[in-house]
Amino acid sequence: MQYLANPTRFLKLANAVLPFVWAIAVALLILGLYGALATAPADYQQGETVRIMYVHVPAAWMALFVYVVMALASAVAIIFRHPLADAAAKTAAPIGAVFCFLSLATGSLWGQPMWGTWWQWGDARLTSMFVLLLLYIGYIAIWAAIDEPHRAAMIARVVALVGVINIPIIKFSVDWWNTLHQPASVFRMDGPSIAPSMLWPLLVMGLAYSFLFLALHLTSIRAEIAARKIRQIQIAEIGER
Amino acid sequence: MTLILALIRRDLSLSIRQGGGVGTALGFFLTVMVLLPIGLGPDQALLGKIAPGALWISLLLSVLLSADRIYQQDYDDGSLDIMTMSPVPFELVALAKAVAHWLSTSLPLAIAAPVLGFLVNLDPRAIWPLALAMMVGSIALSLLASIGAAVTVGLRRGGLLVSLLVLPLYVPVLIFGLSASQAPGSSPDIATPSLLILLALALVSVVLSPLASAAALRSYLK
Amino acid sequence: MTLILALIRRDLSLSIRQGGGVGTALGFFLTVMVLLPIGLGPDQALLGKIAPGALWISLLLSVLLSADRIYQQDYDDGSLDIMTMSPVPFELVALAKAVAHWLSTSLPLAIAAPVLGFLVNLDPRAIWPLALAMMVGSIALSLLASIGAAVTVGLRRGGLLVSLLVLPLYVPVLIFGLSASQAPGSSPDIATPSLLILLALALVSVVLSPLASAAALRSYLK
Amino acid sequence: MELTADNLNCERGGRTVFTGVRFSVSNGQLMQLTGPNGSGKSSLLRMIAGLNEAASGTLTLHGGHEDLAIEQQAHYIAHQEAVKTALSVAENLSFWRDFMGSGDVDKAMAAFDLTRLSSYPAGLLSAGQKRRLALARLVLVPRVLWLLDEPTVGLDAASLARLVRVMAGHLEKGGIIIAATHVPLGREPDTRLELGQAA
Amino acid sequence: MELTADNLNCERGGRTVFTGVRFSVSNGQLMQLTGPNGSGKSSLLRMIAGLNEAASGTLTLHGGHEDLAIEQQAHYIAHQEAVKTALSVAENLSFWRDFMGSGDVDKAMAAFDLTRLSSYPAGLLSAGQKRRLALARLVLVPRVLWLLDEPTVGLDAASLARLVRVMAGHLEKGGIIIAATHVPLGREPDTRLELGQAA
Ligand code: HEM
Ligand SMILES: Nc1ncnc2c1ncn2[C@@H]1O[C@H](COP(=O)(O)OP(=O)(O)OP(=O)(O)O)[C@@H](O)[C@H]1O
Ligand SMILES: Nc1ncnc2c1ncn2[C@@H]1O[C@H](COP(=O)(O)OP(=O)(O)OP(=O)(O)O)[C@@H](O)[C@H]1O
Ligand SMILES: [Mg+2]
Ligand SMILES: [Mg+2]
Repeated sequence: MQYLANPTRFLKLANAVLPFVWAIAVALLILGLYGALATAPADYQQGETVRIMYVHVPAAWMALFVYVVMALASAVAIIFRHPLADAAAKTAAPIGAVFCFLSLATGSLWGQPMWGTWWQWGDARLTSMFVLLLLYIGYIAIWAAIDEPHRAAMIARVVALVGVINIPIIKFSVDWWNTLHQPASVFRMDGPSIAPSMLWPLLVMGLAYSFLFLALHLTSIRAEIAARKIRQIQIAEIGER
Repeated sequence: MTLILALIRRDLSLSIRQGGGVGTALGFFLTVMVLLPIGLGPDQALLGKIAPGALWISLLLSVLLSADRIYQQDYDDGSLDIMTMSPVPFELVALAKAVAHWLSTSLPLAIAAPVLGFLVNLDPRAIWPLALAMMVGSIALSLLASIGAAVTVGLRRGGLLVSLLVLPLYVPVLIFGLSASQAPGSSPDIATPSLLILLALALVSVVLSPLASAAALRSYLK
Repeated sequence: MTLILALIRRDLSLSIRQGGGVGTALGFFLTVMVLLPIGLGPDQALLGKIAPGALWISLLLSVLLSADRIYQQDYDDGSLDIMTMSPVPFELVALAKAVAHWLSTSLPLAIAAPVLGFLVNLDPRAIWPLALAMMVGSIALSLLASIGAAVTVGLRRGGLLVSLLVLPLYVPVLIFGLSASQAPGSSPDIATPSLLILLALALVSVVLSPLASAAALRSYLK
Repeated sequence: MELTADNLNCERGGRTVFTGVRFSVSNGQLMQLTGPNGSGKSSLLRMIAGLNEAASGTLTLHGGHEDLAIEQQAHYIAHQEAVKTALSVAENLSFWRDFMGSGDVDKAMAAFDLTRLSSYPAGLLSAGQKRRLALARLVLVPRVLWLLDEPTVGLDAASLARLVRVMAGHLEKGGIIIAATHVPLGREPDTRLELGQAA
Repeated sequence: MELTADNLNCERGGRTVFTGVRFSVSNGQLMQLTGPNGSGKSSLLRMIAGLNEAASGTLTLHGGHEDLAIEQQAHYIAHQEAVKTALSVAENLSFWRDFMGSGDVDKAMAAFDLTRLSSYPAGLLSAGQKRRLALARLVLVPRVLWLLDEPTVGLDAASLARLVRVMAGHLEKGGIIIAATHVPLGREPDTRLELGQAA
């Protein structure tokens, strides 16, 4: 990690890996979609709408995961003062927000046929997921609102770490209080409780999303480093004039 | 006139740069919308029934809270002092600042609110009437809030006092706004007359607000 | 220790003198309570059912809005600068200011709210549980709002950003506060466990809030 | 042109700050206001700027614009600098130019050596730089009467020299300057007004 | 006792303000900080007060309290005066006394001739009176290192003389003073630090 903390070295590495990461992401995505749309059976209860699951569930996982990544990067930034950790947290946020939005959108699309409603306020899982979206927006707003990058970084760390409390609340909300949403069937103590023919496309999609995230994240960190350099040059110019 | 445009332009660009403005007002709006259903219970039919009310209350509170500092900064840094020293009627200055607030915050909220109505099971047929009513109503909201902002500008913690002063003025806007937001076809059809009253309220505040705000501001400056 | 008491005492007397404090927070509370029935319709039975929710939401918003400037003035006039130059851990300073806010505003509101419940047809048997839940919950509310206040202290128009940041943290307080406010005898009896969770939330925020607030404030000062 | 004060009394917060102040300044004159802290220098300037009311007494400007009030022909530079921290130096000046009429932003920046800082956000300026930005309003829009409250505060030697030059230019063109200050202004005043003991 | 700075670099908002600043001041010495606007005087004082981070370089206080950081042994008087407008003069000082340890409010008020104003709300003070209230903290609580940013601003002649006397007393007792200023302090400094050209 110490090695990666140097922006130039990071750039070199990112440039080298990125094509492969993109390639893997696309390949997995194709495979996963094939599995989801062609081979996986329609549900005996839910019919064809079950296929929304292959978009919805991994998106929900990623929304949670990306926030954790963001919080971890913030913790790393506080403890080890890596110059790149803040950039990593900053650039993860918009991607996470998109995943979060995707999960919300597909969830409510799915909810219409399943529960007979787009949206159910007061439902623990749904509400807390929505709150997660708000947290993402708040985090992004902090970066936008503070001019000085150094200061924005420090404040954003606090916001990310305070907000991370929400993650377990979302994860366990289905167990804790009444909700329409079904409890975890993949990540649970006693092993997955889902048919293998549905499980593998789901897991492949999960993997595809992960690589997609990695690709997007590396790309935007690279852009962020470039933006910083430009900013520095501009500031230097103002100074000289 | 260019002078007033210059002021509006400045306030707009300040509101964009200072991380205030629409973004966060929208955030607040959203969060009130989150709290209401949680607090009021998850009954879907009930929610659908109270949806316009919930949207209007969120709009009221968001506008009120974003407006409470319209004049604060200009007061603190002495800009208002300088502005009184110009041949322009001070009322126009007050009007310009309220208009800038409306453009930068209330109007975007009024446009976004009906769309967010989906979240609270808003009857889709009510979207257009709601959007129209909110657009007209938000004019009154911005202008009335700016009176409160002016009255409390010299008080350090005026934020809540503003609410106390302005919310009574908001009650008529809320009442007529709500009845103007009814889905077409609901009987009795009071949407159109209510909308007209709302328009009248907006016009009255266009006249009243600059006068009252300017007077209040002047008395702090003297 | 005397130092912390001195700070709490100062903040209390400032909040009394500056026309902020309980009076206006109560005013805001009242007006939200007035708007809710207007916005949500005048059905008495319905109103009684949603009364605890309405009271809780008003409490949340009043605390949030009164807290959003806990640190602002001390930041603007340089007092916070001087406070960092003392041997006291800055976390204690943050804690003291949040405690002063709780004492001056949230606690009085939590005590007054159940009494005002009469206005919204609150089930009289729910008064005691509601009062207890609100007293415990308000601790968490003040402390969490102070995080938001610290995070936005250097931003001019942070008021609304505060909401965006804090309301997500308020959701659990609202949920458990509501279920802890049930009239005794309602089944299932979840009031007691919810009250315990509320207490736990309060304790967590006592630890978390000073850490987070101090970190945020420090980064604005550096 | 002549600004005359007759028997001005000033009350603030119920207390009398000064009584019976008389003076008259005319074209091309610099009047220096002195007096101990709290003697009412700032209050007097605000009074002329129309920002405080006199408890009694009159202020008249002979020979100015007939249909403009005194404050509409005056610049007032105070401790609060009326500078927007979120706007750049040039944007701050452009706004005041548009608001006050017409003027030349570049010339104003040049007069106080702000040209290099023109696109710098005003919030990041040092104390003296910010002061210079406030003073630049004097050059930006021509107004006949300048009311300066401790104008030299925070200025370095070069900027002080610039201010002196700008003031000289204004006086030559027939302007009037009233400046409250505890330190020498870098130019002998034409008249002095010494306010009394602090209450 | 000695405060030493070695090769201090200061960056603000990504721009380098100064580099390679070295100095050392010891017991009983007054160091005057000079330099044009924007050269970093205020930034340097804030750095010593622990309110800015140095981009690089070190600051050490030899012979002070071992277990206290530099800023905990220092007073910092800046443009923002840390005065609560809603509290009276005496209440302001009592609060800082309680917060900073112990001290004598009456003595502090007397040192800057504020006794007559003791029950006056600080919000109604004139600029110079407010400044004196801020300066009174120096006398209120004894701390060895004084960091003064343009301390003479707004003071009338009598108050300036008082400040000079208070500074002399502090130096005699072995204190250290670092003062940034554009105007003479009323006392010859023992050392000077001239910061470079403004960026
Ligand atoms: C807007 C509405 C919805 C939201 C916000 C939402 C949110 C979530 C979240 C956050 C997860 C991840 C949970 C975890 O990892 O423990 C998840 C998983 C899941 N959701 Fe939804 N969901 C919504 C609607 C639905 C609907 C309508 C269905 C179908 C009945 C559904 C079925 C599932 C399933 C099967 C999982 C996988 C659970 C697992 O195996 O762990 N969701 N959803
Ligand atoms: N908060 C800030 N962020 C970024 N840059 C800043 C900030 N404050 C000051 N600066 C810049 O740092 C430089 C030094 O400022 P500083 O206030 O230390 O100067 P100074 O020597 O005290 O000037 P003056 O004589 O005007 O008081 C200036 O160029 C200023 O623009
Ligand atoms: N807003 C106010 N309300 C009531 N009294 C005030 C107010 N502002 C100032 N005063 C009082 O009026 C008197 C004159 O204040 P003013 O600021 O005019 O003095 P000054 O001569 O400018 O002093 P300085 O040299 O300190 O700037 C002071 O005694 C002050 O306490
Ligand atoms: Mg003065
Ligand atoms: Mg300085």
